[in-house]
Amino acid sequence: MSKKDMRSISATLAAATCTLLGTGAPQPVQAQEEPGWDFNTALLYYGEQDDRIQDLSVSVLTRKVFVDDRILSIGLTVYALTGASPNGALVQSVPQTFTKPSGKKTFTTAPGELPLDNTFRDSRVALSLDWQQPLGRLYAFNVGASASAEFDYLHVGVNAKLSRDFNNRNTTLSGGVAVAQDELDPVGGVPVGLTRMRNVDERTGRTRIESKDIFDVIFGVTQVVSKNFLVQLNYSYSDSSGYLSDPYKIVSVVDGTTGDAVPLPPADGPSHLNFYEHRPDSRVKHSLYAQGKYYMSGKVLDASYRYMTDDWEIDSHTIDIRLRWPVGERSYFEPHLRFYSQTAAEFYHLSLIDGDPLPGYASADYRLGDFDAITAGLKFGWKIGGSDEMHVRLEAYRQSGNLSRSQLIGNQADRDNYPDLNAIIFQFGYMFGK
Amino acid sequence: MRSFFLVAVFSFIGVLSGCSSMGVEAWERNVLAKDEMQLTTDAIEAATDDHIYFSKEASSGGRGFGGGGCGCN
Amino acid sequence: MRRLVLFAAFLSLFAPGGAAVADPPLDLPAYAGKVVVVDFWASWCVPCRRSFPWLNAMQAKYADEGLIIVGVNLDEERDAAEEFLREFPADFRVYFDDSKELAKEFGVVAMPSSYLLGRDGEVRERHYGFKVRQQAEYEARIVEALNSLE
Amino acid sequence: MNDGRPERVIRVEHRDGCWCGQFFAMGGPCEALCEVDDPEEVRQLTSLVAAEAWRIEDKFSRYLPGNIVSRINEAGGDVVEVDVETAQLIDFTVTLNNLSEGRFDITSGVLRRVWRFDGGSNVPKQSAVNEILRLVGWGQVDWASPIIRMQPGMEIDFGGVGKEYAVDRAATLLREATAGACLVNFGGDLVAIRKPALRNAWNVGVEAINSIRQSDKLLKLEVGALATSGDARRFLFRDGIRYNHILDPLSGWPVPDAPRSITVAADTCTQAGMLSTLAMLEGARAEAFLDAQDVRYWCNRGDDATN
Repeated sequence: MSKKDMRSISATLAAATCTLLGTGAPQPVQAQEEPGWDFNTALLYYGEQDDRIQDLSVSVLTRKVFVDDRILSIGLTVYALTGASPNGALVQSVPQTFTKPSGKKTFTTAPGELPLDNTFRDSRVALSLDWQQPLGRLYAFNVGASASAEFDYLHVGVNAKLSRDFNNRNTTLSGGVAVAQDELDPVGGVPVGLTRMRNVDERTGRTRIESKDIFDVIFGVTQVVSKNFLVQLNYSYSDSSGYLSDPYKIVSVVDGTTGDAVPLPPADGPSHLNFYEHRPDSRVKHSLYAQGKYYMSGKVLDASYRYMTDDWEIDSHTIDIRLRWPVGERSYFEPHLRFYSQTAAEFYHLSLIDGDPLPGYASADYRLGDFDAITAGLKFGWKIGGSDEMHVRLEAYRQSGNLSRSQLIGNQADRDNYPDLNAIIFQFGYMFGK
Repeated sequence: MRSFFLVAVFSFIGVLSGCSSMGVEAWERNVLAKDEMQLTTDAIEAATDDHIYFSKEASSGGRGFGGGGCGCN
Repeated sequence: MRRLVLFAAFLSLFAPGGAAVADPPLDLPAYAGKVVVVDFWASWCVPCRRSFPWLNAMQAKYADEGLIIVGVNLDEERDAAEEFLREFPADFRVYFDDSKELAKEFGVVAMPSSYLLGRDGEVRERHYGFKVRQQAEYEARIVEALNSLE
Repeated sequence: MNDGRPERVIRVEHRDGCWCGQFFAMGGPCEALCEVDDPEEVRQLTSLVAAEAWRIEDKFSRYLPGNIVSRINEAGGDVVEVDVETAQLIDFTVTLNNLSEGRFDITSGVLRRVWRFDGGSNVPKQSAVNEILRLVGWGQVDWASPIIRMQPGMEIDFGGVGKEYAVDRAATLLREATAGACLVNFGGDLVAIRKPALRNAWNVGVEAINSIRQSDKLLKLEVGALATSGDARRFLFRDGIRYNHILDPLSGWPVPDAPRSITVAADTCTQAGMLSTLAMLEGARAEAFLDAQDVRYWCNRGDDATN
């Protein structure tokens, strides 16, 4: 049957039905599908070289659109984490022994190796809820809540955001606030900052639980520039207060001339002198974030830049570029490049010098140092069925620290105290039910 | 390097201040309505990346509100 | 079978979605004395999908009382509009405003934008967007317009 | 007149915020949901619906001796004069026969003598199909309303249209009897009369498996009708081939690549039912056929693996 003949059937049928029933339908049919839930799911592997952190996670984000664009989103992610992380101590030419965070055992790092704390074996569950709805014609509003739990960490937060369209919907201004409270309950308790690493079974100077409060404010402008160009600019302010240190990190204390760690008399505990790190109990961050999306005959360029500065004297720049390149009607490639650069926190010390007066704050955490990072990746996505989509993404991440000679004392210059961090990210995603 | 970024940011603000003369008509939004032209195209990927970099770097957020957690590794 | 073909040829004049035929110009003043809803829409606009079944129902319900609904399409590509019409058939007149002249004349600022013209041809109401939960209110405005004499 | 069939009683219960009258007709449970506060009134409205359903069942069921269908089928080649309603139904099926180029045929019921769709592997021999096919074909029937004459051994069967017709007839009665919003549902073929006031629309579940997920779609039906053709449970399976129960009267064999079921939304239940039946007969082109009809539909192709 040709297409034209097919089309005439419903009209003929309507006429025949009208004759049969002696009447037509008083009203035409009105049936709509109740929108169902749509799902965005992903499996992610993050793995660092040299037996450092390995992280496997599964995420499900489900969304339901209710009548008139009111949207409920629920997200759940489960992480499984294993591996080791640098504890902050320096590489030495002799074996180094450390007390484990539990305070019940010690472990020893071989000469020439970066001391790693390998007690990480953690799982994390994160849950988020978000409700979004238009208010009248020009306003939109959303409220959300988030919570995550690890065996030694609990986070709860709420947020709200309001936006308004101006200028024939070409400009959108938005503002939001978020508050969160985090609670730490580390293995073996929370150490007091800048005190000597304890011996096994030594219980003094520890509290059990610490917490921090985070308050965020964000203002944003989104502007439609042209039919295929959209930009967004956000300013955000973040204020954290409370316990901001990492209870598992330490700083080596070294000889002012040789730069070698100061040995301690034999005991069931650390072989060298180390202090628990100590960070200020407040941090105020400001960031500016700009993002542009540009459409050019099917391809979409997504570029963003973020500048962050804080009162710990960390400044950072992030550039993120993605180019979505369609291949045929139903698939696309998306190369991704990200560049990151940060300066060190004012209290970042590779080591502390024995005999010098103690600074107010100190941390040797590599994440507070001066480093650059680059991510390069490729994503391939393809449509299945009507609007379902699958994608795979493979990325490589490299972090390289910048230590100047002037920061190194004596023998420190001969050792790699800030080795590169190399990681790969693999993600498989499946979106369905849209 | 930094001065370059600052110039970029300020020129961006300059562009935005000309907002009222920019934009498109209501019927010219077919491209802007596409999924791939939304500011966040894949919410899970965005959240995942935010969490990875939050755990490995000293900066976080900027795009919106982050997820939190200790990121202690 | 010939009977069917003849019948089909006759009916195709009334078949919905027969947009391939040259589009006659839209002459709004010619509808003087009627209540006209001019509804601007585009295929990529999500609330437009919701509005079509309702517009169909309104056209069927109030046609006898003098309601004319004109769906003015503002797509850049006719194919996209026709695909939309296959999925959401319109039981009212669809006009393709290729030059966007009509949209500019009405000052369309949102999608969809709907204008209710009274029997005197004047714009009585403007609605931007389409909310399922405000259907009753939209309908009440149409009824008011139908009941008003001038 | 209770000859082993379910008792003809009406039950009224309160369900999902409105009163629902239930009864049994046409081989399945039927119901009328009414947005009327008074259960007694709902009982009366349901009686109206049920009476019409039972009347049509008695008149057009091919199992009942003495009714018009039996008289036609047992005429043995003689002429039978039919009443106006039967004549209109026959005329209607003739239109469908034309529209489907012979594939919708009320004389095709005899094919069931060789095809038994019980999920087993009883695929008949071609010779048996050929034998029975001699008794199929509207072209062999002399029909000049209101006179009908068939070859001996041929049978007509209104099973393909009777239920949808009954739903529409009942809906017409109900629409006149009450100003409230009602939904008439005969085993999934249904008509919504007016938009409910308490909620935005009637919630109707549709079995739809278009993608790899198996889930029921929930539809919001304000007014109008839905009808479903096909039944995922009725099939034969042999030598790796699944035979669905939609038979093509031209070949005597099941239509290849037909969906398991199709639900169509239309202004009347009869239109919806006929469009879904005609689409089934299109087999692999069912969706293309429905796309060309400008109707909303939900096609269940399921998973064609064994069971």
